[in-house]
Amino acid sequence: MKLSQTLGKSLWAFLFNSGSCNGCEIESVACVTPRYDLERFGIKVVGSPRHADLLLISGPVTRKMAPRLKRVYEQMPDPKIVVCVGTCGTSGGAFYDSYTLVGPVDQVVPVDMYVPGCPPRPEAIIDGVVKVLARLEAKENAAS
Amino acid sequence: MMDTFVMRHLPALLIAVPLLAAFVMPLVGGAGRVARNAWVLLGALATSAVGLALAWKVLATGTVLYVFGAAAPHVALPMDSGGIPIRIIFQVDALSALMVVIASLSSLGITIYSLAAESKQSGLETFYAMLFLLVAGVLGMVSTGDLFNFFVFLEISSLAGAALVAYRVDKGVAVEAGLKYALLSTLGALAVLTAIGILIGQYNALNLATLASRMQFTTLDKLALVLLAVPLAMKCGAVPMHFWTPDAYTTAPSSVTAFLVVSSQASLYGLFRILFTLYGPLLSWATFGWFLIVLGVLSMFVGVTMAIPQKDVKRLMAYHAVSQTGYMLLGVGVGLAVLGNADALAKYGKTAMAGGLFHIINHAMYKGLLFLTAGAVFYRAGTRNLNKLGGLGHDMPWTMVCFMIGALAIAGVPPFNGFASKLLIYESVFRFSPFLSIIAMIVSILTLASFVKVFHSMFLGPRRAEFAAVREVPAPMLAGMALLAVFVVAAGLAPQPFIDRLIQPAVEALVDRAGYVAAILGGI
Amino acid sequence: MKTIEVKKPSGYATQIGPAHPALKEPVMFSLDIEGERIKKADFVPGMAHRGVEWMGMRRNCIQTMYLAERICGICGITHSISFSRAVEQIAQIQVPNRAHYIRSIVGELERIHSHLLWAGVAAHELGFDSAFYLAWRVRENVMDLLEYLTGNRVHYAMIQIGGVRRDIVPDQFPRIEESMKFFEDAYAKLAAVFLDDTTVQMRCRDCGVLTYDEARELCPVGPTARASGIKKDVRIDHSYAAYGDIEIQYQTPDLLTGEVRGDVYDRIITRLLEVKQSIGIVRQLLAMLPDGPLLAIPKPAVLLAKLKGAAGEAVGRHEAPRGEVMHYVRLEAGKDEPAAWKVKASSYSNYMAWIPMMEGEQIADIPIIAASIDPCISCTDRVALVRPDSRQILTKEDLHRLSVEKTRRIQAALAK
Amino acid sequence: MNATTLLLTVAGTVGMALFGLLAGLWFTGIDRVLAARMQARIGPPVRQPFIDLAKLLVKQNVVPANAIPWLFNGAPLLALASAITILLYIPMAALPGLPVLGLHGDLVLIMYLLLVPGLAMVAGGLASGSPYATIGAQREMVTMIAYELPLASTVIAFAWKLAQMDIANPFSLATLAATPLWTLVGPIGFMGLLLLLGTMILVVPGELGRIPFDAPEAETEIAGGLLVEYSGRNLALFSLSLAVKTIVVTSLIVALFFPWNFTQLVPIACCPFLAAAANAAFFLFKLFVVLFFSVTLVRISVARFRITQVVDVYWKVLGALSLVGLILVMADAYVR
Amino acid sequence: MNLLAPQEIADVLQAAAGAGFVSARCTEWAEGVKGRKSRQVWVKLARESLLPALRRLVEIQYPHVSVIASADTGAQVELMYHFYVYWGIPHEEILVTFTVALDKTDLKVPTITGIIPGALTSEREKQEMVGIEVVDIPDGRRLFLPEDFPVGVFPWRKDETGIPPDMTKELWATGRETCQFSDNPPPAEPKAE
Amino acid sequence: MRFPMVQELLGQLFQKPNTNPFPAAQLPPTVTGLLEKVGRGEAALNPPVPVPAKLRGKMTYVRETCIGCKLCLKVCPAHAIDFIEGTKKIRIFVGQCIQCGQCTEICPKQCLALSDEFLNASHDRYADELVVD
Ligand code: SF4
Ligand code: SF4
Ligand code: SF4
Ligand code: SF4
Ligand code: SF4
Ligand code: SF4
Ligand code: SF4
Ligand code: SF4
Repeated sequence: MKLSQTLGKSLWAFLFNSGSCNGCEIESVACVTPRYDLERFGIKVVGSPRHADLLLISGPVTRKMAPRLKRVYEQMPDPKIVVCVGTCGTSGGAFYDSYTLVGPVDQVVPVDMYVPGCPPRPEAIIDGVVKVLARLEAKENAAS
Repeated sequence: MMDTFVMRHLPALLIAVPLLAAFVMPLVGGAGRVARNAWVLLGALATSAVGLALAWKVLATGTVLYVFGAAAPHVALPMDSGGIPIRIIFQVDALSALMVVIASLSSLGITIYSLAAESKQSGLETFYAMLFLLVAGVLGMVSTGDLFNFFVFLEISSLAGAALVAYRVDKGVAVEAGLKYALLSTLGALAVLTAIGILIGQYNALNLATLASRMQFTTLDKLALVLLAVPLAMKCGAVPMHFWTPDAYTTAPSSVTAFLVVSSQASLYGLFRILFTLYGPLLSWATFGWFLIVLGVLSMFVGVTMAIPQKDVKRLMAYHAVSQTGYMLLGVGVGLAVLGNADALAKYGKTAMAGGLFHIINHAMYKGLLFLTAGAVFYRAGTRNLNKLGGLGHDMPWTMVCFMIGALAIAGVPPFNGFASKLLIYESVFRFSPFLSIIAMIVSILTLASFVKVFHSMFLGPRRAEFAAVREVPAPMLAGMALLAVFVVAAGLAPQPFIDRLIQPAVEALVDRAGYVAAILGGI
Repeated sequence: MKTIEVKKPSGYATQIGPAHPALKEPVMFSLDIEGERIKKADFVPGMAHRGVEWMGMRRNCIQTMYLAERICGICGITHSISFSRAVEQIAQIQVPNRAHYIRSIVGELERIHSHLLWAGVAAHELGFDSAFYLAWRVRENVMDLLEYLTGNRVHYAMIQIGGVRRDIVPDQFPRIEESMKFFEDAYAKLAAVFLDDTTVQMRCRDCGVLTYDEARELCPVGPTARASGIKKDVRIDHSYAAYGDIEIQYQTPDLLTGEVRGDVYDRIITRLLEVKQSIGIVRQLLAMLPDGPLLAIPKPAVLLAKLKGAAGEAVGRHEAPRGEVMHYVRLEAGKDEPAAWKVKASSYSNYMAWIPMMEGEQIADIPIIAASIDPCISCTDRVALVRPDSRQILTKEDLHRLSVEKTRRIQAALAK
Repeated sequence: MNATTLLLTVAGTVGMALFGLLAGLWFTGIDRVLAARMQARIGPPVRQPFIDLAKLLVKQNVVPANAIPWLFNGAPLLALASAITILLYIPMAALPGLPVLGLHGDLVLIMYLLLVPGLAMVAGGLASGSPYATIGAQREMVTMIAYELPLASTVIAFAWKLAQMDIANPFSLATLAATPLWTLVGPIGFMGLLLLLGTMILVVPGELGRIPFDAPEAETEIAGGLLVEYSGRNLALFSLSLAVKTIVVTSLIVALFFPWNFTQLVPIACCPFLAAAANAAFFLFKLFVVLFFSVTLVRISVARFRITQVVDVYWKVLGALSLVGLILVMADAYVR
Repeated sequence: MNLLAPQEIADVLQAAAGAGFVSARCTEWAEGVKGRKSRQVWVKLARESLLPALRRLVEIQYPHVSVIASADTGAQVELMYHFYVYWGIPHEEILVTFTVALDKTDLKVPTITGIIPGALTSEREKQEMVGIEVVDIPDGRRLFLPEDFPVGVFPWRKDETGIPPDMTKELWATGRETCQFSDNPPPAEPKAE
Repeated sequence: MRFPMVQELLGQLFQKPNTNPFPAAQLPPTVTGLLEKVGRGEAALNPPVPVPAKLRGKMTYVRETCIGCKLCLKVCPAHAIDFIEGTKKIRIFVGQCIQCGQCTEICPKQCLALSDEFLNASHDRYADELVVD
């Protein structure tokens, strides 16, 4: 079966705060609340990286969190998708230079989709996830 | 024919073979390790073969009588006796047969196990001599039809047991535990001896059947009953007289501990014999039934609650042994309580007793197995402290499997034998009182929890640096454990044949007091 | 500097943190556990340490203000109010009164959203997801309102040094009043769910107690302090912005129950009461909103020039939803960037209160106690690594290899 | 056992396994949709559990370094196999050939078999070597102990009543299914049965590890607890076993308390095929009702208990209630 | 409670500080329509007077300790202890700041946690951020900085012990330089009219 | 014992969900399929929750009027604006901009503004649509 039909329709998400201001973290959480309800797409938030397919990362990656972010990424079983939520994870944003940041996120783990915005609205995050799925499908179609 | 000769003299051989094995032991010991091991193995095999053959004979043909030194050993009342059985008589009925089977099977497994487990120790000749003596004592206790002989065999098993408890003399604790065990046994034996004195004084007989037939239930008899029942209850480890078990079970080498369990059960057998056969209808069924039930419930609960916090595996298992004894007391106790009510007896009393008796054999097997696995862990890891153990499952998978089988069995999880006997108990005693079943179920689940904890602390978790050198135990130890494990699984998957062939006859034998008496006295 | 002594908790120690599925601030706890009980608790913050003050001391005041806004993503206005108030005092910039009122109105809306957010998180920590959803459903309304007023749901960018950047015009009043009405109705529902529910009471009553004396000595702030009976509230004690013009009361749990126990339940009460209080404040301020300009110095370029000339030190404070936030700023003449900047966020003062709250409680209570001061905990160190030395075990399994390949494919595909 | 019955048994087993898996997943889907609706959300499609399963099967199956691989991998299999085994014993609608092992359906046996999937999870969790899983495993054991008392009391109360009526095989599920207890008791016993029903409704979430008794898995405390290290196929097997166990436990409640068949209530005189279909549909409906009230509604309307509170609730509250239920049932027999 | 005016507070603190008293000033700031004032007392002290002055302050009211701020002024590190008294009394709260200047050659200051335990967080932070030593601090571990952070680097110092340039990471630059943009087309030619 | 939630939940069972079904109520069989359909006008996506008029979204820039004064660079708190020496114009990186709008206020020629476009996710943070110049 195609990945887009299995993985894509049952993405279990792990939220990771790599030192964000929480704005993005909270907007990500808002995505599961009734107004946005990610579960209607089969997406649910899980408590263990081992169960996760989708890693939602926010924040510019502090020194202390970088190894942990790496570890969480490694603990996730393949195949997995990474979405970077927020400007500061994408490029640093307001925290564009510092002695204690090692970001942006793609300097630590590979990123499949960036959702800029400080913070992005929950719908922009949903849009990001759907765009990942669309890309996945497009590539599968191209391959077959 | 040889066959028939052997078959005829099985009861004598039952004692003679282990005794011979024991007494020749020091001689063979000088001939080297291989010879010694061969002799031990031979002795164990022969003893078990005799035991099983005898049991088979009993179950096939009925109670076997054997009068030592008589021309016709199966005739209890020789012409010259004047109607009193005067010689040493073995009376092996179905109940005794059950106990013989238990002792045979576990002694075999344990001996094989000990060949490897004890190989590093010194003074092995004495060890094995004592072990065979212990076996002989237990076999004697359950086969004799004579109260004084019972005392003698009890003494033999106690002293051999005490010696074995103290076997690892390098440890002060061991000696202390051995002394404690010996002292308590001796006190118990003294009480038993006093009781025998009382009885002989009154009835001028020592034969159980004879005594039973003459019993008047005088005040002195009542005193004798107490003097018999209390030490036996103590030796089987029932609460509140269980205090010796943890020490003795913990300090003895594991193979010995496994057999001490059987020896305790021989005392339990004695207790049942005294209550059912010797005193029988003279007692108030309900009162003594409740006596056993209360002992049982207490043992179950106290045993398990004392077990849970223990840090030493064997000590923990010892408390569980106390707890499991409770099930046997409960089952048989309910049977005893309704002995006078034929309807209730038929409806559930016998089932309860069957459960209790079945639990005896099951317990001997899984608890023996558990003690052996604990020994195996100690053999490799050098500690029994649960806080220090961990991660052994990576390197001792078979020991772990054996432990799991034993643990699931003791916790009464299907499809292992512990469940089979507990099921009989649950589904019968509730009609006597529903709360008994509920308590029994709760104790089971507590046992389960306790063993899950042990399982986790011994075998699971990351490999530990200090146990880097740990490997699986040698083959003989595994073989010994496997023997018991096979029984545990078999009796769990297909309990019915065991119940029909082994347990039911034993139950019938236990309630059939008249039959026991008649076998000797010919229906007087 | 003193050498770093690492005080490792003895015994069965475990770590919880710092990446949490549910929410919020990455912080790590080291705990001494006995069975399910916590013997000793300690915490390691700094997972989110981004060096904000250091960055701020290299940027001009306007930039720093937006940076301050991003110290925290829950109260987008708190840090910018505090920072600009400090700067205004140094440069002697008189903020127009209309701007003061608008600052306070947004501050109170933020409090409503933050407390609702907290209520949801607390419910989630308790495994009570329906209450979490309910609270956040209500919260969406205030988020909409904030977005309507400011243009963003979180970082409002409302504050400018010397005033505010956007007006609240009478056209917008009905929409605000509509929301206030909605919150009033929702308040009854939320109060029932959070205060009457038996299971919530079982979990929160007498759990995570912080006594009055402990609270006085450890100097926590905001609802954490007030739930222990400490009457500290910058809005009342200190009179700034529009708060000096209205009469408000310290919200302590005894207003509802007649007693102060200082437990988690009291912290729920306190926050719920404050939601109600904020609704009232917004209405009052809206009614009293004075006319006038929004900014003392409308042109940002002029403002930058003026600040370059200012010198001195001052403290700016604000009562954030979690309690007092304080910024200490020192400016030197001729420099764009602050010479010294110290941010004291509310959680900073509340951390220490965790220790007395947690000790003696159960593992199960960690999340709710941690959440009760209203930051959160997290955990990553929970899962072991794939056996590094035994690749063959994994590669033996075709599934694994296949799935790795799949990941590669996806990654290659997504990387274009 | 001759060849035909053997064949039938095998076919029945396969059939029941399929039924258990499909119905279990389907009911899980319904549960999720209903929960979402009650929380004012749209929620996932009903078939979401099937997709989740397919997803898990394509995922990597990670074996952590500290785990004992065979135990870690074996536990999920054992959990599923044991859950299916129980299913074979449980009477469902009055369909020919059901239950597959009907003659051996013994209440106590089932009660203990029900431990096995949980034990497998405990073993797997412990075998994974993670501290969170260890806490979870300990909590799971405690939970098992906790609901044992109400469960045991209920089982014994039923058997006691049947035995008291001199009905043979009081522990047999076939007997129970044929003898609705409600009709055998007077008003006092009826009260007792109601109490027992109430306790059993709350034992179900404990058996299934659902809120408020989900301390062993508590996502926000110990991050999934027992299952924290599981992924891929193994996690799929566990979720399947949970799905089957859902059917098992709810069917058990149905068999104990609502054994009536549709044809018993509404005598329809038509072809047996239709009657069987009606019975089957009615059975599914009964399952759904039990599931809704004991799982869906309970799990979303309360907060999670601490593990000590789980014990308190099961022992002190529900245990006491069930004992009172038992005593009422007994008293009923003597009053009459 | 008999409330002291800011100047009175400055006076009693001066008396308590004795020889260690350096200077004191009072400021006010008004906001809102009613123009209610918030009041501050700024007291400069020598290190030795910190504890005596604080003890005297506790007698006025057990203060709320907000934070200890710091500034690197070149030769000295200044610590600003921000306390509040008269909290709990509407509009009466007064900020009392103790400023203690430490020479960089001797960056030692006594702990105040013996008097106000809640100051611990702030003292720990000052140790790692500006490199002072808090004498007798009950828990001297790092707070915010990672374990592997170099010893002897103090982020808030502006001298050679501050953050060295090579420790600074420019997040914004990641990939920006190497990325190919279709550059801005040149400004359109002004159309000749 | 009180469980106020039960009533709330049962009541909600018979009411419309609170969810805004953006972009579709549930995932279609294939996302690309749906998008194609939308492209052909056969299907429509559900809109997001309406945004207010003055939402601070993606930057817009009127290059022609810009005089290259660099004031916007001076205030930008996110280092989101590059100055291109060759053309004396600027380039804004949407993946870096935090939508504060400060640049729009300081720009003397009002050539900067914030649009209400906010669905900006991309797999490449320097994708064409994320660079405004
Ligand atoms: S992008 Fe903005 S809102 Fe999101 S975490 Fe970073 S600073 Fe906070
Ligand atoms: S506020 Fe504190 S924690 Fe945050 S960046 Fe600044 S120093 Fe670090
Ligand atoms: S305390 Fe919470 S809200 Fe505040 S910055 Fe930290 S994470 Fe954000
Ligand atoms: S409450 Fe505190 S931590 Fe949260 S945003 Fe406001 S100031 Fe920051
Ligand atoms: S302590 Fe406060 S300011 Fe610092 S990161 Fe946490 S919430 Fe933000
Ligand atoms: S312990 Fe709490 S913070 Fe940590 S992972 Fe679990 S729920 Fe999250
Ligand atoms: S909106 Fe703010 S962050 Fe974005 S370019 Fe303008 S000034 Fe920079
Ligand atoms: S401020 Fe305006 S005119 Fe000046 S460079 Fe920026 S965009 Fe161009």
